[in-house]
Amino acid sequence: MLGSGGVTVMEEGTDMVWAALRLMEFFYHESCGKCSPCREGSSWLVQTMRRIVAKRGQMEDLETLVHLCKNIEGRTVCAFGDASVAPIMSTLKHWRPEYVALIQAAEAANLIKLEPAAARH
Amino acid sequence: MLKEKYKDEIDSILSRYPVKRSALIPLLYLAQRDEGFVSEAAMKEIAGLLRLTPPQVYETATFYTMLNLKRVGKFHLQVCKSLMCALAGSDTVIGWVKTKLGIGPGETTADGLFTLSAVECLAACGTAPMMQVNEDYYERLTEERFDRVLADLKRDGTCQLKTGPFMWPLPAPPAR
Amino acid sequence: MATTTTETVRLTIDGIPISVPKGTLVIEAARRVGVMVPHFCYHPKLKPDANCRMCLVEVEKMPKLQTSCSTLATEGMAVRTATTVVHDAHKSVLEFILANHPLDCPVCDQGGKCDLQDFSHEYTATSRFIETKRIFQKEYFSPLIETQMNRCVQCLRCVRYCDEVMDVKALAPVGRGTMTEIKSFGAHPLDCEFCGGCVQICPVGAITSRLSMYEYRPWMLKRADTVCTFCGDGCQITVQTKDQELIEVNSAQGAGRNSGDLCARGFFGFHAASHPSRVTHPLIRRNGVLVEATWEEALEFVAEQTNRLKLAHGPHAFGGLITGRCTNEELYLFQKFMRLTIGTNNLDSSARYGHVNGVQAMRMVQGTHRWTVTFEDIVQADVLLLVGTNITEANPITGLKVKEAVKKHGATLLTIEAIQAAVGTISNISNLSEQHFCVAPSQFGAAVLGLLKAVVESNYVDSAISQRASDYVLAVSQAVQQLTWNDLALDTGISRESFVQMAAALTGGRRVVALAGQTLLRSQGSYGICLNLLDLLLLTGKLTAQGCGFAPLAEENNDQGAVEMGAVAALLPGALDLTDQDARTQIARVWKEDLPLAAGATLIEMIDRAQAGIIKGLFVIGENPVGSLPPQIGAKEALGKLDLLVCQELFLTETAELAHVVLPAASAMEKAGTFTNTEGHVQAVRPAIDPVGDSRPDWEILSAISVFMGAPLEYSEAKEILKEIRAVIPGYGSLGPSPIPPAVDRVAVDRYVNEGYRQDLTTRYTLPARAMRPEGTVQLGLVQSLFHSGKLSTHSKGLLQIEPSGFLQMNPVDAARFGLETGDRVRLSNGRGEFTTTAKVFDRVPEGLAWFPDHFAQAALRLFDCAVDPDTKVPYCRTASVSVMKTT
Amino acid sequence: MTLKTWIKTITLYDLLVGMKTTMSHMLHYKPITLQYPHEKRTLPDNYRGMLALLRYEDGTEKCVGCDLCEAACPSRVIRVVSAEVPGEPTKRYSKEYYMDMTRCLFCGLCVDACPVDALGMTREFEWSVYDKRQLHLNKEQLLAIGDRSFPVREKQLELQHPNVAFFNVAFKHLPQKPG
Repeated sequence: MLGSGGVTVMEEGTDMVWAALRLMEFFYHESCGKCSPCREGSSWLVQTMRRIVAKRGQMEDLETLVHLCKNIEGRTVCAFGDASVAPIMSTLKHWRPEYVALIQAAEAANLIKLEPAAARH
Repeated sequence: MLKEKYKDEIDSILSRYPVKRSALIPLLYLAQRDEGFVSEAAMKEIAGLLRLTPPQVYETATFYTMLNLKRVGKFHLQVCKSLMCALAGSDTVIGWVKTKLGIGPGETTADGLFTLSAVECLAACGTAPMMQVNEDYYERLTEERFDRVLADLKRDGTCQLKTGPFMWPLPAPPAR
Repeated sequence: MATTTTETVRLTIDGIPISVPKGTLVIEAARRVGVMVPHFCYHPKLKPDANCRMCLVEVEKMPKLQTSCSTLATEGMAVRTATTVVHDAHKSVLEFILANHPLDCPVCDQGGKCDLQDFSHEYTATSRFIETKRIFQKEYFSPLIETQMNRCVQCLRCVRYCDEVMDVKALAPVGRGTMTEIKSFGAHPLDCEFCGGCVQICPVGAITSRLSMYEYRPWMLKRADTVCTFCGDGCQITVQTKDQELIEVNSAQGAGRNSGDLCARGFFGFHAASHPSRVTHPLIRRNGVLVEATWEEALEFVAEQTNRLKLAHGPHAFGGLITGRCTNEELYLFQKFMRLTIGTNNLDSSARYGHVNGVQAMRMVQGTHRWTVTFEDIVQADVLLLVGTNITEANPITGLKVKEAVKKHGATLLTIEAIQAAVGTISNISNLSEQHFCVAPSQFGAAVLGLLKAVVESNYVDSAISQRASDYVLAVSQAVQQLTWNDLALDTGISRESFVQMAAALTGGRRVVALAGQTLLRSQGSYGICLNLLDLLLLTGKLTAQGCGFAPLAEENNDQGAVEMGAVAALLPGALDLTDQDARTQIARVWKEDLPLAAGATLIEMIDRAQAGIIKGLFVIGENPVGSLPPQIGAKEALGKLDLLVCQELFLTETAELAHVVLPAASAMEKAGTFTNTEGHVQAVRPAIDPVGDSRPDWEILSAISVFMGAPLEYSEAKEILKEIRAVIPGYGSLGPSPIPPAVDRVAVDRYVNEGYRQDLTTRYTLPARAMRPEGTVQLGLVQSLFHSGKLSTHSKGLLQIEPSGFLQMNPVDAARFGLETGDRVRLSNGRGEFTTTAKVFDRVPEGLAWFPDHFAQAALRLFDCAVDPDTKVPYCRTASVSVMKTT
Repeated sequence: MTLKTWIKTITLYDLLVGMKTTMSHMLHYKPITLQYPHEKRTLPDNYRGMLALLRYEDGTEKCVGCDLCEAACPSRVIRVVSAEVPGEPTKRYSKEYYMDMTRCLFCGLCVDACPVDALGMTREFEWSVYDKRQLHLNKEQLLAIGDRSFPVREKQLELQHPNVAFFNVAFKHLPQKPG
């Protein structure tokens, strides 16, 4: 189950992290903002995913992503929260190497390591 | 004012709902159709019609992205950027708009004709990439078709290529 | 009393068994066993919304964690709040909530009393959020309520409070997702009732009061629980001070009669006491000007002059006026001072402006001087009849009780009011009413008569009363038969069907409360209308039934106390007749001296006697007859003729400016005592700050004068006076947290239905004169504004920010007729004078009427005439016919 | 009690162990007395001397008037009167700031408590006066001490990162969210 597109057939070479980000952005946009985990969680997930796709991710992000997904799941008012974490949860499960590759690329590019409260300008 | 201009339509909308407040979104659509966007004056008037307070109308109007709160161009190009369209190349469509009209998402051309928005799923995944111009769908966009749409819109204000929106199953073709 | 379900359920919370009434929420049950479940969006006053997800708990046999704020306790439920799973859930939700929070506690006014801060400490939440936080650009600044949406946790408590409790709906969550913010309308600053409820209910610092912004930290503040002085509702407020400086007012959930709800006056009006123009030193008139003096000089002067005048002209050459803003102790001491030390019954209080009408009517018919209902009865009522109350503006907290009855308990609201239903920024009670009669204040009497006629003609008369008092019922029936529906329709514009419908609704109710407000009590003939309303209740059998009653609303905070303390000419302490021999003996025993017997002069009579040179000396405590009565009465000239005018005042009012001696009095923020609210509930007033300058509480001043006069009334503190009051009125002021109202006195009712009704039935049952409204005129009415109370609140900087001056409020139709728009200058004139002000088009004003707030009406007063009630001697000066002209 | 501990006790062995450093100093150390007014000791960097209020690079005061130093101070040295900056809504600052240095015990808790590092401890210690009242310092004096002791100043907070900008910026100057 990958989001609300029902069944989607994708090409072999599709960038699954990018695809997950696109789905997540849909969920971020659709989150109504009533309950905190879904409201804040979806924005947080999207921002982190954008960073990873833009090759500015770090290894800790993967763990954070999983944590956030688990924290959203089952704690929201409606089932939207549960559904919204599915793209990231399943891509992380099945295509983790793609994430790792992106992050390794980021580390290779020797970008500045991010510190809390001192993110990019 | 809406009330004088669309008296009958407002009455028919109001008669459709047992609870007055339910008529809020149809009335906001009416206001948007009238001016191209929902103005503050319109929101206040709708509040008066439905015996709501203006903040209650404002809350609904800001929640739905289909309602524009600012003036948009004559043709509001809404390009779907969700995954299915993105897989089929919606980013390219946005690129075409950029090169052909010189506007990015959220911008309006200098002549006030076109406004581009990148929107989420418009429920036409099977015919991606697609865009919605005002209330019409243009699906299976290719550069050639896209050019034709723009040219037709500029010239005639409408385009033969429009395909929807349709509910599934497709309605029967009009009898000739 | 409230019908509570006795059905209970038993459940365990963290292993502790507890039984709670059915329908209790788990979070409430947990609170009862002392388990505090963290929450943001839950509030006992509001319906559960379960949007913050902070209060998740584990419930046995439920697969997922449940929000304890929306789960009802059920039989055999086992709740666990202290497990690792629950703790982790709380921590993770807190992490989400903190993600976009700016963490600017050091500059946030909520810092130190913030729920989010407390929970963050409790869970030592650390954030892994390294992205850029969302930032809302600030577009505007509201006058009194500051919103900082970056701090918002989107719990929507403010929005729900504004809708569910206040019924104003001025706030709304705008936008969607993480960009949701609480806003009023567009980029406009908040324009609402300014009840401050959102400020109080916000669990974080997103909505704060701008009045004391950044001036304090919670731990610096000293608190004093006292009572608000701005209307008769008697709301408990907690005044917070920092080094003798008034900083903030709030009210704790569940505290006092208001249960934590306040209005703009209570929340933002507290600065009146610390206004720089307070009189801080005694002033004595020397060579025509008031100059500063010491207390000794001033008191000696007063005592000497009083003794001299008393010797020369006798005690009846004196009069006394006191405001209903004084404490019970002061009112009591004042009347004791006048009756004992001076020896006259010439004394009156501001209850005379209207409240006396309601009280005298109650005494006449039901034999009590207090409501026979309480606020709880209003909440539980199933039919409420509001006559001339404008309750949301004049008595906002009683108004909240009415709103609660209608919105939460589905009561039927019937209103007779000079107001039109309209959606606006201030709540409008007629929006909620089932049936609303919009009639001019002069025709309230006709509307009530119409109701009576409908009751009689539709045979709604209670059978018990027709049996018990057939003469009375017959007399009333005959009286209403004299009236024709046609006349009634012409007077009020209301058809027979509507009257019958309202009468049916009224009769059909089981618990019926009729409220009479200032608009009624201060309009002509109101004593008779109050009696008619009581007749209405009596005839329908609603006067003596459980939970039913008549409730006149007091305008000033202690008008009811003034009546009960005997600070009106004809009444002794305990609101007993001056001529009541038992009462006189009882009081004389406590006072150890006899009371004067001669009937005293009331407010207007005193002014007339001063004019005639009969009264030579006047003691005025906080009252301002020159400023609040129309010049036609000649209060200024009359007071100018006095040999001695002593004013005890906070400010140099129009009356004080004429005084020979002005003694600085302490405001309610600076003294101890008790106030009696409109429902007769006695509550303690506690000092929040020391008296400003050299000012002293009024009772101290009176006591000192009596000492200087050689007839000491000595008390060391206000409590001693209360003790004496209790000796006179047994049990006074020890009513406990929920007052038990007096029951209707059957003997008095019998007396009324057998005898009492006869004396004025025919006058009461005639229609008031039809208001003639010549072309080009409107009926100008002085009204109470939500944002002010008397003249006192015009010294409060917070309230002046909301409403700095008076506007002529007019119906759009009338405005169009006169070619007026909001902001135009308009000249009002009639035979008595003219007055220029600014117009404001306001769709809740009925056609043909125009409103001007009483609080700024100094210059407008000359347009008004004054009629005096023959029975209760109440001066009526609230309406006048004026012609309107646009000027530049 | 064993023999060994008994011997240790009567020879005051433990005491000698304790005094070992002192004894060695007696033998090996040169005198360390400085001729004070003429020569001064170099003070360590974390020396807790006179307190000072600091400014940002562009000369604006760092203090946001949050009262936390006042709350943290164990001996009630500090009194802050905070208010809104006139003309800049929602920006908080200390209208008045007083330190009664006669009571200060230089514990540094106020410096730790400061959320914007507006307080600093200088290495000034020569503050003996004839009149105690001279040790009641106001904001100008404290800022002056900061100016002379900390010539290198930090950048404005909002220039460091928008996430911390809430502290000292009125809302009209809030930086736009990047990206």
